[in-house]
Amino acid sequence: MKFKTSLATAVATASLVLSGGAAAMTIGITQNNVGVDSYQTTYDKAFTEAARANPNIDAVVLDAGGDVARQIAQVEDLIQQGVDAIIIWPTNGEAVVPAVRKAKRAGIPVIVTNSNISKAGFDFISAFSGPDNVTQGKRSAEIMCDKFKSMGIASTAKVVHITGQPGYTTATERAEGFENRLPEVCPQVTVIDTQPGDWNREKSQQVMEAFLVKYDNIDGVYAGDDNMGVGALNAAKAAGRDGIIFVGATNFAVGYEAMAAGEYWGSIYQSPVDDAKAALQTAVDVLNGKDVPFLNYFDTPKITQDNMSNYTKPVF
Amino acid sequence: MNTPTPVLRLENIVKTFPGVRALDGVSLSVLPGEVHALMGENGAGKSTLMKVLGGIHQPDEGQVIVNERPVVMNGPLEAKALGIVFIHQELSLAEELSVAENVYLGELPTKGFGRVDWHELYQKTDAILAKLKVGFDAKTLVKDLSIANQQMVEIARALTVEAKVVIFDEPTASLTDAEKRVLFDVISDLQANDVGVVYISHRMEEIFKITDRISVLRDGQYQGSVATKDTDEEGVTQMMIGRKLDLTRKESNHELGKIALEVRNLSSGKAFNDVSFQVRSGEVVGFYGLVGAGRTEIAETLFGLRNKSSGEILLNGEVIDVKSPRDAIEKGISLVPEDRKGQGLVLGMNCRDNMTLPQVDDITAGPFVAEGAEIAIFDQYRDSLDIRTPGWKQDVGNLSGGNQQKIVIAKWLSMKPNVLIVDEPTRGIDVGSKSEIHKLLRKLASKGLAVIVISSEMPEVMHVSDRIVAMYSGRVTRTFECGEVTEDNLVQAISGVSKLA
Amino acid sequence: MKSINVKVLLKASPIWIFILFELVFFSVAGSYLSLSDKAFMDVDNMLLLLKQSAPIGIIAMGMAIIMINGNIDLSVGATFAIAAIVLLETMSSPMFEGLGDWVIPIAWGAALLVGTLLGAINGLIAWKTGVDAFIVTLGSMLGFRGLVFMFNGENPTSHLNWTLVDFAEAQFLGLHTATWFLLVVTAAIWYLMNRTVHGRNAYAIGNNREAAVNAGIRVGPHMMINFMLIGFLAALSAVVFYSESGSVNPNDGQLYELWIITAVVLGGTKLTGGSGSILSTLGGVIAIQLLRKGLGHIGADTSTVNLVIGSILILVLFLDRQINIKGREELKV
Amino acid sequence: MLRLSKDEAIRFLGKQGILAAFVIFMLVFALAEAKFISADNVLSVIRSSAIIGVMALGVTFVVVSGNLDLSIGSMMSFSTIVVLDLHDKIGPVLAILAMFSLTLLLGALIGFLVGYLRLNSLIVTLGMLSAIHGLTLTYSGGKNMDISDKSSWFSFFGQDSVMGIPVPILIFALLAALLGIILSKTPFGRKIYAVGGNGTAATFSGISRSKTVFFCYLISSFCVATAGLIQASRSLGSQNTVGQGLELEVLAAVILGGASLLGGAGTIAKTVVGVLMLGFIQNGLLLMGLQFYVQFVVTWVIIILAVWLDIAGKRGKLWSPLA
Repeated sequence: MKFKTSLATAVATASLVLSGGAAAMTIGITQNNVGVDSYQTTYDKAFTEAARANPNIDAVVLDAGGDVARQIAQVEDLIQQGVDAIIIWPTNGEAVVPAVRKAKRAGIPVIVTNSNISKAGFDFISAFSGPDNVTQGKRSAEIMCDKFKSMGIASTAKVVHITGQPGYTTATERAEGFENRLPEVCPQVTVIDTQPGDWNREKSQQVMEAFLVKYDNIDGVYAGDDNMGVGALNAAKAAGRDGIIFVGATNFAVGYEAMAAGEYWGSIYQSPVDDAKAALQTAVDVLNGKDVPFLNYFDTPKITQDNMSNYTKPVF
Repeated sequence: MNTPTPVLRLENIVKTFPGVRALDGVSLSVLPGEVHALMGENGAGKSTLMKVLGGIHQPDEGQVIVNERPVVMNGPLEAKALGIVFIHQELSLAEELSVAENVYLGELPTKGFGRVDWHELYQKTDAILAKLKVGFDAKTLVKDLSIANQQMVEIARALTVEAKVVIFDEPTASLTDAEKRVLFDVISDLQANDVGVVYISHRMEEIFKITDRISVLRDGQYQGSVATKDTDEEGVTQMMIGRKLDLTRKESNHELGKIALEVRNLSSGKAFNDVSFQVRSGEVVGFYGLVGAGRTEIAETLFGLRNKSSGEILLNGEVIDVKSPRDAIEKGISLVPEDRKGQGLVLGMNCRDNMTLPQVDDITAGPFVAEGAEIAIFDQYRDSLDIRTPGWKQDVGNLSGGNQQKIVIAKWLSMKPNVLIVDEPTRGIDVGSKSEIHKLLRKLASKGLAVIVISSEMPEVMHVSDRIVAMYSGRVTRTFECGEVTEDNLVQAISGVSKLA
Repeated sequence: MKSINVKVLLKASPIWIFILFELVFFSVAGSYLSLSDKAFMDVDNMLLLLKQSAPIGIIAMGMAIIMINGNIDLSVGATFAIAAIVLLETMSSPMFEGLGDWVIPIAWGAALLVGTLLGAINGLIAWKTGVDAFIVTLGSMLGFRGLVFMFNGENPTSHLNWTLVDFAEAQFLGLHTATWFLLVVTAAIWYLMNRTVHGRNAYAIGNNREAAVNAGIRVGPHMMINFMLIGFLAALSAVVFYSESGSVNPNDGQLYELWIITAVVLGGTKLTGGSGSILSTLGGVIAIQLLRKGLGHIGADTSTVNLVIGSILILVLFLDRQINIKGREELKV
Repeated sequence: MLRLSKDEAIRFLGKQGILAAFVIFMLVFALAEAKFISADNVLSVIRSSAIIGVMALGVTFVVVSGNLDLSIGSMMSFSTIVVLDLHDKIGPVLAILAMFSLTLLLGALIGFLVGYLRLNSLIVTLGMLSAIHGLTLTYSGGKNMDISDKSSWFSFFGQDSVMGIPVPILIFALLAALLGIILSKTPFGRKIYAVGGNGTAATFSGISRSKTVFFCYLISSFCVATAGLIQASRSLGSQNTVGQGLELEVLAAVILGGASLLGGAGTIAKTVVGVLMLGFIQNGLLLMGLQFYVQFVVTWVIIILAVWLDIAGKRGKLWSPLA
């Protein structure tokens, strides 16, 4: 059971502290909403494991459950507990800025992970660690455009766009990258509708069902992540509409399988394990006084049916 | 002798509700210092008339005249401001609040910015409580009071203003004799201060004891007023129901059968203790006592609604264990409960479904309820009990009290019980229906049913019972055979005066 | 009520015993399980606890009145979000551009006004149509949320004003701004419910509505005032919270009603109305925040927090019933 | 000529208002957007209403018995996750059986707490909403659950059609017919109305209130399990939060159908109308190009109007007489 293991983890770490003397650094993390999808859960596990593997680190792992108020409270708690560094996965890139300022004023460096905070907060953070979501959006546009060209429909194709949760920086950035890049590479492809799918497969399936009723011709679907992409794919399959090109981002296991099955065209390979490790490493580097780029991206390559054999199936 | 000016006059009041003409030209006058009884069967329009007087309803036609000035009252507070005070029949208290807050409910004294003036509130309330000679003070929470004391709080409300008219609606329903005396003292005090008192009650003995005049309503129409001293029970009854009522008891002319139910040394918690009695088939046994004497609790224990703490129950000579109403029903025990609307009926359900509720598991065709068989049962009892309803589809909530009670009785008769327990069979029911129900109970006994009747009305128990078990404070004080009971020794038995017989 | 000492409080409401239990439990468990060098019952941590209780706590005071009055309000979370949007939109509005920081009181006023208005809409519907408050507010929970989305689609509304943030983060006599708001609201509502005619009438209505009507208490206006109050308090909570955070997602405040009702019920207020205490409601709010904080302190994860809070709610209900049971011979209905 | 007095009009609206509103809605949408009444669209609306609908059937039982169930959304997430997880481990048949058993166990727990221990159903199911969510997260470790074999016959319940009718619709229709008969024609159904209408009177008639309420929750959890099955089969994979918030949508449909939250009133047929009405409104607004949140506001107005007309019809007056 999860409670037991986390207790055990805590006990183990605590006894580590007692036996091996105080660890070099205590790092607190407040995550967005663990348990709402596999990416965040895998991230949570990977982070805990990575921290445990490093004897110099004690990690306080918290989860805001998607609630801004709770996340702000957690940052306050971490400041009050006197941790050495705070990693934050913002629930709302704007609303956490004052809390981050508070940490900065208390002399605690803050590292933002996965999804960036708004520019107003850049003065108060040490670094951002995560994927370059604008580039991801661009790459998705390129994947889709290339496919349309090879199919010979680049002059007529109609695309619908299912975005992530509104107000969420990742969602905004990916959408921005996609919408800007597509006209550059395929000027004649039109995006006929955009609706949010809230990173939620079920919601995305409903959105796609509505699109299918509304539009008789849909050639391509771009979804902000594979979870939503597969939701849209399910809707198309249920309605018996074949031949639609699905492109997503953050390649999930379901997306990978759908690609293997030839139903889903492409995505962006992004590992939550890399994401978590990168965040922790960035925090450690900051604490050790190393020079860290302010926007510390890890690479997220294109993956399509053509090159998928080069990548292992995602674990989430 | 010159007639004093009435403090309150009603002239040709008409009030209609969708489909009903509830009051049809009612006129009434109340003189200062008189106690004026208002009588009528249920549904005759008494409550509507009182609501018009209390400002809760506005009349469609006619006038309310206070001290010879026509008034329009929009709400209870305006009525109260005119000196018309209403003491409700059903307890109308906020239990979580203090006595003082209840006495001044709706008009707490203030000291600016809507703040309650507690000092004044408690002082005034204590003064009123002193008049009523009660044993609690203004700060007591109402939920900590006995039912009777709560009724006294209700009465205390009448004394908060310079009342011109006080309306009492069945005020004695839950009072002990001692408390009744205090109430009657209060009424004569009011009388002495030239306050007009309107007194509504079904209890004839009280009416004839304290009132000066009696006005009668029937079907929303005013039947006239008479001086109390010029009439008698029979006369009033005739005015109320428009015919003569046969109140004489016919001696039971049938043989009693074997002992159907026997109770030996039965106790249940603090409710009752060491109770023993027998009921034969063909016999009606009356249980008489004050509210809280433990009569209803015995019935509930027999019906499996309460656990016994000791003693045994024998049915047809065999010891039985009744754990739930289901058990009781299967063993042939039926209970017509005290509270018709709360315990007897599902008001939003139709007549047929209510009637067949306890046996709905048994009248089935395959997995379904056999509706044809249900309607047959309904028809049978509608005819035999003369239930007046447009049809089985009618929600019981729309029937009159008497007809509702008959549905409850029919519900239990249709179970073909061996023992029928009837708790307060005629509470809140008009005189006409009352005597019908009494006849019915006698008839059932004559057909061999063992009947237990629990009642707080002495004439009722004396009228229907073959034997009477008197109870006081959870114990049986005496069992009377038919011939030996008199009003005097019965009153003694239930007030704890006479020792165990 | 003149001498409020700890003993009286404990006797009056078991919620404070529960809080004490939580404190002891988390302190002991924390000393084994927590990574923090600081004790759980550190003064600063307790001050933070109060501050973090404020968003839910301020609304819970309104919910206590509503529930004592015999109603329920499921729409407060949505009202909270609308008020936040009004606050932030007003501050970004070009209309008030020249005012500098003087826009702050205008924005606050606008948000509070809108909150009160939304409450009034609920109250008016419940009063005039006679539809049960549960259904009225279930409907407006959806409807108000729809209005939230209409402002800015599904995008967040943001406006960061550092003057306001500094004010919200300030500490006066050691207590945070939000804490002051919570305490003042608690005191004011306590006074309202225990010392004024409106409060006493609200109790009477919740206790026995029929009796209140018969006594000439105008049930409708009282109900309406209470709904306006909870609307106002939901807006006040939003004003206090978003002054500090400066950005609202359209989904913010969702499920708040559930937490708030939980807090009020933990505080001993009966769902049937007529009884309940404002101080115990504060206790209920603190108990929940303490539970969350404590579970985080000892390293429990989201799933555990959910399980524990759900179970405790049911357990409290069960214990309350067991305590009030009279004996085996009670009537079985 | 048809002439109605004001009173009669109110009474008529009270009785048939929902149906009338439904008809008017359909007409308006049909005139505005021809696609709206196409067979494809109608089938698609009913199909996507099936999950809400199936749960609404169960909740109708609970509401008629005088209680509430706010835990169904959370419980449906649980069912969906469990059956998806077990599908790959023990095969579809056993997985479905195990999932139904576990969900019924949760229903039994709630039924025990509300029925036998007589705890307030609002608070109990509110607590269960949170607790079951925790349970689901613990079970899954927070991960999405997916069936690896996408060609499993398990997809039958959510994706296939029989004689041109999608299976979810068939399940919804069959369950509605079955539960409709149980509620209106059997002794058990009669007892539910009695218990919800006046629990004390039901007890005094020898009906076990505890048992009746217990079985209502059991039926509700059975419906939730069925909805979870359709959901899981439809997408062959799911997040832990798939049912979140559905409890309110379901409750809205049931109330719209005219069931009284006080208990004792409501029918399966009316609930079905309520469900379809919500589904068609949602669809109609989308077809007209309105955002999904407009539907929130419309639902708000419709719920209030529906319940208002219902009680106005009963009291014979449009406005509440409350001072």
